[in-house]
Amino acid sequence: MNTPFRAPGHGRVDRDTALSFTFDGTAYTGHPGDTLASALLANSVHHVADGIKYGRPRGILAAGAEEPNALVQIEAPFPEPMLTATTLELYDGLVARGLSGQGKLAAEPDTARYDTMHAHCDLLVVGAGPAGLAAALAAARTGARVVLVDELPEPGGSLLGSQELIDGAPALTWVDEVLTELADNPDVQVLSRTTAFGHYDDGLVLALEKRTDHLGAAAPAHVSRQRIWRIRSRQIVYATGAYERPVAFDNNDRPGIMLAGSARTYLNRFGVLPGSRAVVFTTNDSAYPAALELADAGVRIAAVVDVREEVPEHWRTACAERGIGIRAGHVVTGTSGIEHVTRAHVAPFDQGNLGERQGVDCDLLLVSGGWNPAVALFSQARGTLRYDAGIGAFVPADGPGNVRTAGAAGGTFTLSGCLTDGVDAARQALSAIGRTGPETAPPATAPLPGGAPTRVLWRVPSPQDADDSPEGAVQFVDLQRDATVSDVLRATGAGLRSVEHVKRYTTIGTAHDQGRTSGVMTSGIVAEALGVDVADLGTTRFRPPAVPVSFAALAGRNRGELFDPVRVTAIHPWHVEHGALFENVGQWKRPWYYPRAGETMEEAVLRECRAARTGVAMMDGSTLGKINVQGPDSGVLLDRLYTNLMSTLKVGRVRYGVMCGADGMAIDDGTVIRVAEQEFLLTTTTGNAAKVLEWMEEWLQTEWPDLRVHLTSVTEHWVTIPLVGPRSRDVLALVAPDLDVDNDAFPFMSWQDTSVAGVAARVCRISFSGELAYEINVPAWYGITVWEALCAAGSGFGLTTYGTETMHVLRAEKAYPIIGQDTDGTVTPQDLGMSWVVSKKKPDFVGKRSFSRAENRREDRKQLVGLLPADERVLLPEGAQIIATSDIPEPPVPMLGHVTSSYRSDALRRTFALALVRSGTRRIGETLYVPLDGRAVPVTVTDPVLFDKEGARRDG
Amino acid sequence: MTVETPARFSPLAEWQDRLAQSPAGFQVRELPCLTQLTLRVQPGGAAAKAVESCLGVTLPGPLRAELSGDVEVLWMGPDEWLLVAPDGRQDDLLARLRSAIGDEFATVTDVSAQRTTLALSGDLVRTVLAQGCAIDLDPRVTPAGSCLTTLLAQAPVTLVVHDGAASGVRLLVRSSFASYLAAWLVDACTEYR
Amino acid sequence: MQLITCPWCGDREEIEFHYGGQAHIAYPEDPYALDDEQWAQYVFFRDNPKGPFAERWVHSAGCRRWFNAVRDTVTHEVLAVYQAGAERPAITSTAKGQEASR
Amino acid sequence: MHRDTAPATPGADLPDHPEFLWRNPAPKRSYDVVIVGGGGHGLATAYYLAKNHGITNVAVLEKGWLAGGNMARNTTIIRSNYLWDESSGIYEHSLKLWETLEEDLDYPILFSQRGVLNLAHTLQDIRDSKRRVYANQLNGIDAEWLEPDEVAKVCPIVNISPDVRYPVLGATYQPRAGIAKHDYVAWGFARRADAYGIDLIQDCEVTGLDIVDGRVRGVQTTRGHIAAGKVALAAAGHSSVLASMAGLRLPLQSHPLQALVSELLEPVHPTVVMSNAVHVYVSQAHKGELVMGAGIDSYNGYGQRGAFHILERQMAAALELFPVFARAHMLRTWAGIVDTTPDASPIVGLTPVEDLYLNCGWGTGGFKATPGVGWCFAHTVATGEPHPYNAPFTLDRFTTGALVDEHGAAAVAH
Repeated sequence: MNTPFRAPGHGRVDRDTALSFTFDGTAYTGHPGDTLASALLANSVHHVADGIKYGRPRGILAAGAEEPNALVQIEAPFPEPMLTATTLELYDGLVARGLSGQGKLAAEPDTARYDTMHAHCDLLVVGAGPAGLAAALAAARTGARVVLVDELPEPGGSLLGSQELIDGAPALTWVDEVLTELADNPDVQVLSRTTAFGHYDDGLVLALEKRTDHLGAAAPAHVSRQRIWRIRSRQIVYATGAYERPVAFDNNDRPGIMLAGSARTYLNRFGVLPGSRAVVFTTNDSAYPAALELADAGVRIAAVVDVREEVPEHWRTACAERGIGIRAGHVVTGTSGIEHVTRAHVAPFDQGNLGERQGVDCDLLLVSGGWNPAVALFSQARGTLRYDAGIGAFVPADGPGNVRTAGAAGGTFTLSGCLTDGVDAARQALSAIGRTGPETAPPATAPLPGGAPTRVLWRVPSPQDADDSPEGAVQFVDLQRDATVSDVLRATGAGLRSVEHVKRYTTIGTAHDQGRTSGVMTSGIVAEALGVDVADLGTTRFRPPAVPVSFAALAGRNRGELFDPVRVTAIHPWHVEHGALFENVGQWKRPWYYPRAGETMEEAVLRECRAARTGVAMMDGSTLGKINVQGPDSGVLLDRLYTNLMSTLKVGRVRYGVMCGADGMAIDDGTVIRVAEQEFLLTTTTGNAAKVLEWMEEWLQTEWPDLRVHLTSVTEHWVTIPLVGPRSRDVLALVAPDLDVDNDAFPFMSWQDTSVAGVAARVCRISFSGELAYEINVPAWYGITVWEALCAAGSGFGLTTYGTETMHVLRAEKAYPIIGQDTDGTVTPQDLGMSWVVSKKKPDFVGKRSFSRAENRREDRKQLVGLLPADERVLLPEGAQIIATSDIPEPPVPMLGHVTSSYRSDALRRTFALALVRSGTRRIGETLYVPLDGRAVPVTVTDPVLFDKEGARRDG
Repeated sequence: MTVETPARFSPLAEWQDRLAQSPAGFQVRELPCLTQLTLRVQPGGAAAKAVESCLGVTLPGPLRAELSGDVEVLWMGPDEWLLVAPDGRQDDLLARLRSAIGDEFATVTDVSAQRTTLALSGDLVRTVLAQGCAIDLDPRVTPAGSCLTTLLAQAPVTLVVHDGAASGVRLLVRSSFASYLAAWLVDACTEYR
Repeated sequence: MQLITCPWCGDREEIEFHYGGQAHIAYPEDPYALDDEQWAQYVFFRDNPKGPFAERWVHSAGCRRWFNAVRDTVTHEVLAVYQAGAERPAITSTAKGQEASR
Repeated sequence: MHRDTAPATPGADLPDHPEFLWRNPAPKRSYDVVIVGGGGHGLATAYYLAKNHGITNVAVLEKGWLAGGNMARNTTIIRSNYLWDESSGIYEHSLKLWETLEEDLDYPILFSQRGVLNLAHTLQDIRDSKRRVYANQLNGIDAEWLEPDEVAKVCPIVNISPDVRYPVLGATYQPRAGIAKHDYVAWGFARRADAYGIDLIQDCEVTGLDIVDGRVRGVQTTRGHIAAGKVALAAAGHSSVLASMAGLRLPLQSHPLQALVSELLEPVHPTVVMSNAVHVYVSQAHKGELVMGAGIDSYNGYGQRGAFHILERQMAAALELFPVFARAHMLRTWAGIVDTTPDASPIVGLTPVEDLYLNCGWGTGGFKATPGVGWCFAHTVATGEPHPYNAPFTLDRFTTGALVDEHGAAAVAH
């Protein structure tokens, strides 16, 4: 395959292998090593997209991440929105199209893998150009642990796109030598196709490695497509290079207009000629090598237009040798051609005044307005920038002690300077962490001929008469946002003085390229318009990410079942096997109910409830938090944290307790058993286990460190099985032959150690249902065994397993509140009707003082009551609001409270609810109303305890 | 009623087969039902000395584990250690320790079923763990005998380095998180199959 | 992600810790000697400085110990860590950008 | 300039700003009212002081550039479906003002009533959500409960599969809720305030408050001393720092809150989706970028920077809800400083210092309140008495215990 725009003898692409791809519906071929952009240019495709606002044809301006025009949508092998053609490695089968603004997401799920890797090092070097390689090598030779990341498929950076010599040989020979040495060093890791995008606190740098993107459809499915590297480095050297910036002139957006350095890259890295007849417009020396190398490769250089009057002699000579005319003191004022540039308009430029214009035919207009150091990461690291008026760019000023720049990123633009800078930066970085080693000398480069300073030029004035521009003269600043010089001037005219405001007014710098080619230019134009110094105006702030990063890469492997840990109890496999449906409670999966074939949820729950109230039922209560409290002062601690007295609890007994926050609001509840004189075991609600332990530790460690108490979580050591119902005693007796289950021998709110199904167990007589009930605790690994033994023992009694829904119904019938369901952080124990749990004897406990605040003393606080709908079939929705009147007035309607829990009760043969109601206790007996679908449903306020008020059932 | 020895099921009993299929360079197996006791004692005091003499080891300092005896001692906090011993030793150890402690203020709690243990070995161990562990596992930084309570992905773990190349690592994980961790490890190995 | 230095476990990633707000807020010796406004100060009001701030942290995913840190709320730099109950060390200015000796 | 062709990408463009926005006056030596903080709240307060109360001898002092703080950093969600009467009162007042704000300001603020979904993922979420819906309806606020299939009708790309880690069990929906373009809103207020003769003074940091005999007399600034009859603080995350200049200690903590945008995408997301349980909220802005936020960073921070793990978590959550986002790209991230109170409700009103007024503690809810609080705060400053809508939000409530606890009620507070 031969194309006229491939330069023989140039480039690093593999011309022996052809890759087929499709762009905008047309099939082309390219080669391994190409980007989509280089392959398009090689096929003479220049119009790749249309401008977002004006729809004007756009081409390829750059060769890297700074590209503002050539945005593409990948259609196959898998759709991906908005990538720059200049960074998209070509692969066989790629189907892409040019984008003018909005990308498109795939409708089908992305099945690729993404992952994350942590790395640690003494020195992280970002960028494997000359400065970065020199830094990495120097550091590696001291024995330091080094990570070198680079965004390109192969190291070398700018050297890949130039024809420079190091140690008298092509620079890439030196690159190969360095890489060989680094590869042999086990403490060095070189990551190509890896772009550092975020600098976070304490030396954390995030980098995105594109591992299989370049393989297209051939990417192996089991290898992660992209990987986020979290690199924690003691020292960091940003050798991130510089971006060339254009100059604004009329119609500076035509396809065929390209940054000069990028053209050089296309020639040297890809062997691609971006045109056949070129005009080179520059403000500095860097465009000359581009002109000369392109000329040597066969491009006709129609003119070099240099805004400077003084052009260094050696450039004049070299151009003359190739017949290239230099127009010093001239500028390009505009272009012709719509689909492609056909002519550059050149005029003398003296003291800001344009002379007579002359057209120069060309199909390629190369522009260099100077170079902006790539300081985004340095700036993210809170490095400060200063404006260097000599080069017209912001350069690093002060950095934090662990961050440095090297090479062009620091404003050093010569090869020898970059190499020396890299070595120096590494030495300084290592010395900052007290590491020394053999000195590495930078390699030799050819002596530099004298250069001339850059002439800082942001824009060329628009000629008065723009008749030859049929569509009018437009000077673009941000090509991707289609924002123009006149937009900027309109912004300053509107009164805007801050670059941040101008950016927002014009949208400059907000697009995909983050304003790499437009940011500094905007500052320059605004400064000119306002007559202030660019240095005083500053530039906009750099924020992560430095390059766009896919959502999926950031999510990594935290997807699907790994999105959030699923916590399960030891009996979980049994529940799954027996058809339980599960409820998420925090990270736990809890059985919700166990439907039988053909059963609705309502039927299943009524059946489970009936079993618990009339026979025997059991559930898996293992998720309850369990905290072992040991030490001589355990009782003192618990007295301070629970609202009631715990220190008086007798060994062998159990007590219910409530904890409040300092604000007096109930935060958790559970049972406390006294295991021994100096040992308690308390339970917390499932969702609050970790929080309660941490909270108790906070008080213990920070407030009362003198208390001799140790707290240990034993939540998962124990499996907890509530065995509930009038026949529970019979079942327990079968599996616990050593236990005297008689009510007197084993009374309510006591516990005993015994053997259950052959397993050492602790059995508590507590009840969350009002029924006779036992809570059987065994070490978790016996959980299924004991559970199944209970199933077997209970089979003759119709033992039924039940889930959280039935638990809720049973407890609600008895008005046992669920913290977090019947409370919302604004409810005190008194509001719950549990004044009995608030000790009057204790001088203080956490929360007590808040009970005497004005709001707490109000008579009309919301209190927990029962609600019975007048129609006993009506199930009130939980969350429904309660009002006083049977007609619903116009909003705002005064609300008295809300339904916190609502169920259909098998025991009551009707529906019922719990509610928090203003002055609820006083309203018992009243009829209130619940507005539902525009209708006020009458309900009777009742005592919250609706079943077995006398507590007759708890002893069986 | 005669009772056979009741059956026990470790948290990863159902994962054995999947864990056994790990790639070359990464072996993982559960060490189920180890004896584990939480010891809380002020270091250097009389109770600590009594415990040390009872166990025949010195309680290790921060981030260290004492792995030489048949009771391994893992540092968990400034006054907290996890004693790890072979299956079935809890009653005996509890009794011995409590008797050694006597009336001093120190506590021992049986937490044997609170966590299960995974034994990892092979050349890929560090690489696989580096996908989810933010701590530098380079043997120069985290040598054998290191004991780190930290996060592995989203699971709280105690990571004990058993040999110098960090290729022999124990992970102690709360029982309820064990299946998450197993799923995470199996998934992390996908690339190396 | 910040590194927080646990006095016992050393530098760990921020996700291993829980934040406890301002340090050195003692539970009032006699809450009943305070009027409601003074009690509200204890319950709800905390300093919120821009700059060094003595804070409480707990190494939740590690050794479970509460400790104090002086951290700069602008730079996020941890300037000192010390055990609960210890005096706040004198921090006069932030050693901005220095690789701290931790 | 004329266009060569029609815009290449419909919708990817924004309306132009006016030719003139504001003067850049030097500060005068004295004003009737000095508003500290040139964000949305400060600018709206200035506007309503002039419009509703005829008070125009006013300066708005901004330490940086106008609306460059949280106003430039939020995710622009507007809704009023808060639980408690007090909150829904002021937010609904605000939403009503939003509905006519474009005409009122004569500025294309791109207010788009595309609806907001608050997803429920647990049974308790459902209870809390329905509680809020029922309360909203009785307060005259449009609110509905949607079952999962109805959620998918409103936003087809939400994954309502029951087989995910935290399935969508339903959602509350407020159709009148939506988004607006934040800069346009702020600039709209600023332009009208300026037109009333109010001085908007940038790069003017307040360094001290003059308080004589318990009364505020003026402010010290980096641009000199400015006398003031009244001083109104509207400084969001920096409120504690300013209040301390008056010797006031506030129940505020300033936290980083991060947000991010993607590249511009063809329309896929027609509404606003918020999920408290998996910590993410998402809308697609006018130009096509996905705008996303998450929970606040846990610690105090003034650095306008947050931690990376928050973003990672947010992305994982987003992909659980919206699998189609997998290959969208995070383009820019940023952080604001939100001032949070113990009950997640604001503090708006008088202070113990005479003629010093306070508006702070909006946490993550400040943007949506902009016109409403501007209206009420202007009333408070002008009359010396709180407006009925901000009367419940006193500093005193922390003493009495009469909190307006919005996070206890599990409302998504963004």
